Amino acid sequence: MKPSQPLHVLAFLAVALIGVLVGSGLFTFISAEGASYLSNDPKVCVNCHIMREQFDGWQHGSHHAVATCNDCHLPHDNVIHKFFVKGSNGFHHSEAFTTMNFHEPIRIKPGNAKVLEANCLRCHGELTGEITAHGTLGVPTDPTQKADLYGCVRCHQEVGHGPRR
Amino acid sequence: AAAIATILVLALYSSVMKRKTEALQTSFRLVNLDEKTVDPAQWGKNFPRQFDAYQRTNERYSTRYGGAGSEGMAKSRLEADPRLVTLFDGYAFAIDFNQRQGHAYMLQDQRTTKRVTQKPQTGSCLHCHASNTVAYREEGIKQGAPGTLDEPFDSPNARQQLMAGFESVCKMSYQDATKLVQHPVACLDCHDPRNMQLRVTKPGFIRGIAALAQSGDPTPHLPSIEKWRKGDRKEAYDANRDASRQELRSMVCGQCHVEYYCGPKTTLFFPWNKGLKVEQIESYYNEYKFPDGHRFFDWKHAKAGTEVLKAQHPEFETWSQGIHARSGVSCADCHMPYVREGAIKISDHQVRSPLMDISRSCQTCHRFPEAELKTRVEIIQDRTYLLMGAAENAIVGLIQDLDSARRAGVPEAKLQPAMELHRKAQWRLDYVNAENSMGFHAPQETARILAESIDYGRQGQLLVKGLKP
Amino acid sequence: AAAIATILVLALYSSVMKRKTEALQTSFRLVNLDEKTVDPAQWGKNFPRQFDAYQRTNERYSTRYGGAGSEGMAKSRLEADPRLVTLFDGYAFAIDFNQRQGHAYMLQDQRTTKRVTQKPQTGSCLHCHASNTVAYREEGIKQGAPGTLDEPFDSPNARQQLMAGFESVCKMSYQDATKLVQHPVACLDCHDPRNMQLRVTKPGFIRGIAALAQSGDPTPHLPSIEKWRKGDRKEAYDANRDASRQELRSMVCGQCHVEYYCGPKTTLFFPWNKGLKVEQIESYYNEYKFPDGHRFFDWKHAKAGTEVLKAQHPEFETWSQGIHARSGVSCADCHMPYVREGAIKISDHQVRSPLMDISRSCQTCHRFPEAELKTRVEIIQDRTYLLMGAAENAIVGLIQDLDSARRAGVPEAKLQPAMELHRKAQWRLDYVNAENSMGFHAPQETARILAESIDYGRQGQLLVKGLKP
Ligand code: HEC
Ligand code: HEC
Ligand code: HEC
Ligand code: HEC
Ligand code: HEC
Ligand code: HEC
Ligand code: HEC
Ligand code: HEC
Ligand code: HEC
Ligand code: HEC
Ligand code: HEC
Ligand code: HEC
Ligand code: HEC
Ligand code: HEC
Ligand SMILES: [Ca+2]
Ligand SMILES: [Ca+2]
Repeated sequence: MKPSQPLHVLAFLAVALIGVLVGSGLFTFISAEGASYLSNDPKVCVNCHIMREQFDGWQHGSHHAVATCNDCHLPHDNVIHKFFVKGSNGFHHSEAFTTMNFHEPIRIKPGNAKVLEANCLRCHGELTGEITAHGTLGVPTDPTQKADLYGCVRCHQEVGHGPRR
Repeated sequence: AAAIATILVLALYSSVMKRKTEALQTSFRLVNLDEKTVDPAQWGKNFPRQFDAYQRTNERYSTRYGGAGSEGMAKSRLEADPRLVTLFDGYAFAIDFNQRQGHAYMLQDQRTTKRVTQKPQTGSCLHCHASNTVAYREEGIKQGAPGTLDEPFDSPNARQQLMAGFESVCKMSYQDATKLVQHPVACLDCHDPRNMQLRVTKPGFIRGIAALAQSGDPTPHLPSIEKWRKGDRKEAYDANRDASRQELRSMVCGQCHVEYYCGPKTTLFFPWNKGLKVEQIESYYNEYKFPDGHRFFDWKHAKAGTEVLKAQHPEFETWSQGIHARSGVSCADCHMPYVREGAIKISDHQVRSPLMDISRSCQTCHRFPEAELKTRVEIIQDRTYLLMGAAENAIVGLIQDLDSARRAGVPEAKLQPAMELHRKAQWRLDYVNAENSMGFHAPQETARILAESIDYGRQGQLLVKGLKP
Repeated sequence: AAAIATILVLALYSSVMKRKTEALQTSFRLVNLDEKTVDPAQWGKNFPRQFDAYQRTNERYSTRYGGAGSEGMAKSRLEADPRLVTLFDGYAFAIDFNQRQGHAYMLQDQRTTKRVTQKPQTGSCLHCHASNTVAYREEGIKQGAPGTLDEPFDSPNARQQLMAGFESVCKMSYQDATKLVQHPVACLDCHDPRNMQLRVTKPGFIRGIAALAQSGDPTPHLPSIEKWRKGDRKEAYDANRDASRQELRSMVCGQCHVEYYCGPKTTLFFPWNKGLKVEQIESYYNEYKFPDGHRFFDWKHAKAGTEVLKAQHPEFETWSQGIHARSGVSCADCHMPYVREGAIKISDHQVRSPLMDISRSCQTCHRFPEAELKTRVEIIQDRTYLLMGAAENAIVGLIQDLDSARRAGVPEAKLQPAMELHRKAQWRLDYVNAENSMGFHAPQETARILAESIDYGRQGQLLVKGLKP
């Protein structure tokens, strides 16, 4: 069966629109130095001045010498996951930065918090094996989750960015 | 392309497998633990670090307001503050009332207190002073409950055994009941032997928390209750099914560190049907009728003649009103902080005052020097202590006034309104005095309660002053 | 499509570039500012964002307990709580007493209050309701102080001008003095015009904080004072020299948001010579003698006959007793939070209730949802409000009892002890009522103060009840 004429037009339009979207998105991404996401150097995160506070904090944090942004904020379980998170964060943050439309103070989002927690365990899993053997840690701030996942940070909030208050 | 895809898929697969093996790896199991393993020494074979610390709850200490001192005997609260003898006149607490000490002492202290040796007490006392899961279930089976001890704790049969046994033990004399138990609170009371997950096992708590869930009182610090309320409510709230791990880290303590009734007139209960605030509990008691139809009271004051209430260690309730609870900080966070032992980090099972180990108990959350944190606690406690003294003075005054007025021939009916104020004032004072953090668990709320106690006490005096025989 | 894409891309690109330039941009100096530039509009040419926000302090709002409402007139506190009329009987506050409103209104509100239009007041009132650095210095020069207005504020001559002018203005009538000023608090009062650094300029504060430094009262929240105490103490403590930037972020507010005396009998002063706690201030007043030898008091209560104290807005003192001060959190952190203007962060000069902008005021430190933080504040405030009512009831009762007893012919000497209790109780109640956070700045301390107020009030009543003519 041959596709009908209108469908062809629609398909063409769709492709064109997607192209525009991708193109402009990419451009914004690049001009806002979203490409920073592709590097492991913390300095490239502060290309975006919005990240200055976290960068300064990181320099004062206990992990300054042992972990960079990506060690904590990107998944390390597998490459696909890593680039997926990298890409979606990069795009989202570039967009937020360009439109200057985001909540301040900036707060880590649940998905990224899960990534973070997994990284704590990546480095400290052995040490904490006994306390995680019977389930994740949990904080009752989110009643929709029986135990949400940001357990380490509840007590060790300062490891990444130094004293918070 | 196919090659790259294959590599990616393999990378993913291998990383997933690694996770799974890690999850299985726990500590070395030397002994098989089950619902019948009461003796902590058995558990200690699998978990020696926790067991060691658990045993160290027999170490004595004192802080400005906490601990029982390092002498052979626990510090007497009656000697420390003789006004208490007047305040508790006519009640067993006027005979013997000491500072709490470590968990290792709980059974022994109960067996030897003059409140037990000189006054008749029931088996309800054992609810919080011994490991009694097995004792209750055995007694329940004896009373005709179905099934055996082998059934898992969360099975319907086990629940029936537990509750039947509990009812039955509560009715025994203390002397008979105490023969059924041998250990202070033990691993089994807080842990599921299959996987070490936390759980609650005490009947008073199981019923009390379900009643609290039924009430409308907001519980922002216990979100699983608020979630249960939004559901169909067909099954009662069950902490072991509904609560998060973090909530259980407080609830296991809430099994005992709570206000309760455990006199002879009815089965032990936690008075949470209207909520966890001091007024809500008071109001529940005021509306509660004993089987004989009389309004609820704990004892009749020997001098004042008032039918008063006794408050006992409302730590769970007071914590619930504080900022820490609202912030998701549990009892275990402060009283059982993580400690590093060699290559492993575990919960400190030497449950005690956080001031004995401020760096672990407080400093992960509060980046202030130890001395500063200690000062913060002591400032809060000193303020509480001062107000508590003022409330005691007011009520001792009221008791004396009531006594003199009665001797001077003022008729009982005229004294009644002032006695009502005595009941209110004493309830509030005792709520704070019996609470064991000297105000720390909820500083402003505690001060508020004492302010009201003072007000009611002094108003009572004003009423009596106006009376003629 | 290509055209659209190009437009889109260019638009986004330009917006990104804008962000980037903003990051570099600081401020342009269009006007030269110096010690004579009182008019904020001039400063506004260099710092338009701060000036815009500063002007918006004329926006009206109300929160549960804060703000003055959005009507044309500020809410009357006397209408909201008629007990205050009894409590302030015989004093100007019984005539007119309103909710505070924004800084833009301070001069106008003072000029039009019936406390000023119907009662004689002195020029001291202006200390906190106007930009008066220049006015004081000009008056000082007139009174013979050396030098000119061109000298920097921290020069000895300028200090001499300031103090001489202050003394002189305080002695004028309000009507004469108010002609010397035109602006509510202005940039010059808090900023050094050369470099915008924070500074304090109000004589009452300069003297008060030096007196506090001389006292032994611990000031963990003001470490520069503790440091000064360890030094040789040859020169008086000077905030502009000694205090850290973070301390100044509270001290600039402490220039006005403090307890003070500014009646006609002596020059305005801040009573901090013994410390910042409610009892320390009371004790300083009790020992303070007026030039005529009489013990310090603010007014004689019309009905009770007591020589009582008036407390005014002790925000700085109350904050000093709270956990935020101890944790190094300043007034400006909450009341002038950083806001992003484009890419720059500046201090919000629309000084107002933090509840109007919880995310910026609180969430930088507290990772809880806005609604939760608001609830925390309101729980604290509701408890305070409740106790405040109880204290008012006690003191209104005492006032009535004193009045009746006097009418019944009880001699003054016998009433004296009860009047002394009235003074204590009223001081504590007013300390909280006049404080503007309804307990938030130091929740437990505020509850403690109210508890004592209740106790003294009721004890006063008990004393009177026992008296015969
Ligand atoms: C050692 C781990 C670690 C490193 C390294 C680290 N972070 Fe973080 N990051 C954290 C933690 C922990 C949080 C807070 C999460 C929470 O409180 O739930 C966080 C939060 C954030 C947030 C969200 C703000 C907030 O408070 O929620 C941003 C943005 C951020 N990090 C950026 C960075 C940047 C940029 C770098 C490198 C300069 C970096 N991080 C390095 C651990 C780290
Ligand atoms: C293009 C500018 C820009 C760059 C470059 C940038 N960020 Fe961000 N980032 C933002 C903005 C804007 C937000 C706020 C987004 C929001 O809250 O919706 C943000 C938020 C975040 C958050 C918290 C929000 C979330 O989604 O969890 C994290 C974590 C974070 N960034 C980490 C990083 C790290 C790590 C890097 C460097 C690899 C980085 N950022 C580089 C602009 C940037
Ligand atoms: C890239 C590996 C890595 C990651 C990811 C990581 N850590 Fe660490 N962490 C380390 C190393 C290495 C040290 C030892 C540092 C030292 O000795 O100074 C350390 C030290 C610590 C310490 C002790 C020092 C202190 O700050 O008190 C804590 C606690 C800690 N980590 C918690 C965390 C938490 C929580 C996370 C996740 C938010 C995390 N770590 C993520 C490698 C990591
Ligand atoms: C309830 C509070 C709490 C939570 C939750 C928590 N920790 Fe800790 N952690 C502590 C305390 C307390 C210590 C200090 C123990 C000591 O000094 O003996 C500590 C120590 C550590 C250390 C440093 C050990 C050392 O001395 O080198 C690491 C690393 C660490 N924790 C990682 C984690 C990780 C990863 C998680 C999440 C799985 C986590 N923590 C969750 C309280 C907590
Ligand atoms: C934020 C920390 C914190 C939390 C959470 C907390 N407590 Fe405490 N608790 C303290 C402090 C501090 C003291 C005072 C210790 C002292 O005076 O030595 C204390 C005292 C006590 C005491 C008396 C201890 C003694 O040495 O005499 C008991 C019992 C107690 N708490 C039980 C509980 C229970 C049960 C819970 C939960 C419902 C709880 N606490 C929650 C910090 C906490
Ligand atoms: C089975 C009942 C029970 C449970 C469960 C329980 N306690 Fe206790 N607790 C007691 C009793 C009884 C005492 C007093 C013992 C005595 O004085 O002989 C006590 C004493 C204490 C003390 C005083 C210690 C001292 O040395 O002075 C603290 C602190 C304490 N408990 C905290 C907790 C915490 C935290 C939890 C939960 C992790 C908890 N308790 C669980 C019954 C219990
Ligand atoms: C709902 C739980 C519970 C019940 C029921 C209970 N206790 Fe306790 N008991 C505790 C807790 C928790 C402590 C530790 C806190 C304290 O001392 O206030 C304690 C402390 C004690 C102490 C040591 C301190 C003191 O008061 O001298 C004695 C003795 C004691 N209980 C006896 C009894 C007796 C007798 C009964 C029965 C009439 C009883 N208990 C019923 C929970 C309970
Ligand atoms: C009063 C309650 C209580 C008693 C009794 C108790 N525990 Fe625990 N235990 C806890 C709490 C609370 C935790 C923290 C659990 C969590 O976060 O899930 C814990 C955790 C553990 C863990 C997990 C690893 C860790 O240290 O966090 C083990 C293993 C453990 N306990 C063993 C024991 C043994 C063995 C005994 C008896 C000797 C015992 N417990 C008695 C309350 C108790
Ligand atoms: C797991 C985290 C955690 C632990 C452990 C903890 N706190 Fe806190 N604390 C908090 C939070 C959260 C608040 C609420 C204020 C805030 O959001 O910072 C708070 C508030 C306070 C306050 C002010 C509130 C009040 O009630 O007066 C004091 C004082 C305090 N903590 C002392 C302590 C001390 C002492 C300890 C140890 C015994 C301790 N805390 C343990 C998290 C913690
Ligand atoms: C930790 C935050 C915080 C700090 C620090 C703080 N305040 Fe406040 N303040 C508040 C809150 C919250 C309120 C209650 C606002 C309301 O009820 O709308 C308040 C109320 C006030 C009010 C009344 C505002 C109104 O809208 O009616 C004044 C005036 C005030 N504060 C002055 C000060 C001064 C002066 C300082 C320093 C000495 C200070 N505050 C420190 C949080 C703070
Ligand atoms: C020169 C004296 C002076 C200084 C300096 C001063 N204030 Fe005020 N403030 C006042 C006066 C007077 C009012 C009441 C004005 C009125 O009601 O007309 C006021 C009102 C307020 C209000 C109530 C606002 C409203 O809209 O209801 C707040 C909040 C406040 N001040 C906070 C602060 C803070 C924070 C600082 C320091 C950054 C500060 N003030 C510095 C004198 C001052
Ligand atoms: C030490 C500083 C200071 C002095 C001196 C001072 N005020 Fe104020 N005044 C304030 C502050 C701060 C506020 C805002 C807080 C409040 O309303 O409690 C205020 C509020 C006011 C208000 C508005 C609220 C109300 O009370 O109706 C009036 C009117 C007022 N003052 C008049 C006067 C008069 C008249 C005098 C002299 C007798 C005076 N002030 C002296 C600092 C001062
Ligand atoms: C009641 C005191 C007060 C008044 C009046 C005041 N400011 Fe400020 N200003 C502050 C405080 C507090 C800061 C924060 C300073 C710091 O952190 O060092 C500040 C900061 C500033 C800054 C530094 C950048 C920033 O925003 O943090 C500028 C510029 C400024 N103010 C301009 C002005 C101008 C222009 C006026 C008059 C229209 C003015 N201020 C009036 C208290 C005041
Ligand atoms: C600059 C940091 C900072 C800011 C801004 C701040 N807080 Fe806090 N807050 C703290 C610290 C630090 C503590 C003490 C407990 C701790 O160490 O976490 C605290 C304690 C508290 C407490 C418990 C103590 C008490 O007095 O009851 C409450 C409630 C609270 N804050 C609410 C607020 C609210 C509401 C705001 C905004 C109006 C606010 N805070 C702004 C840092 C801050
Ligand atoms: Ca009771
Ligand atoms: Ca005054």
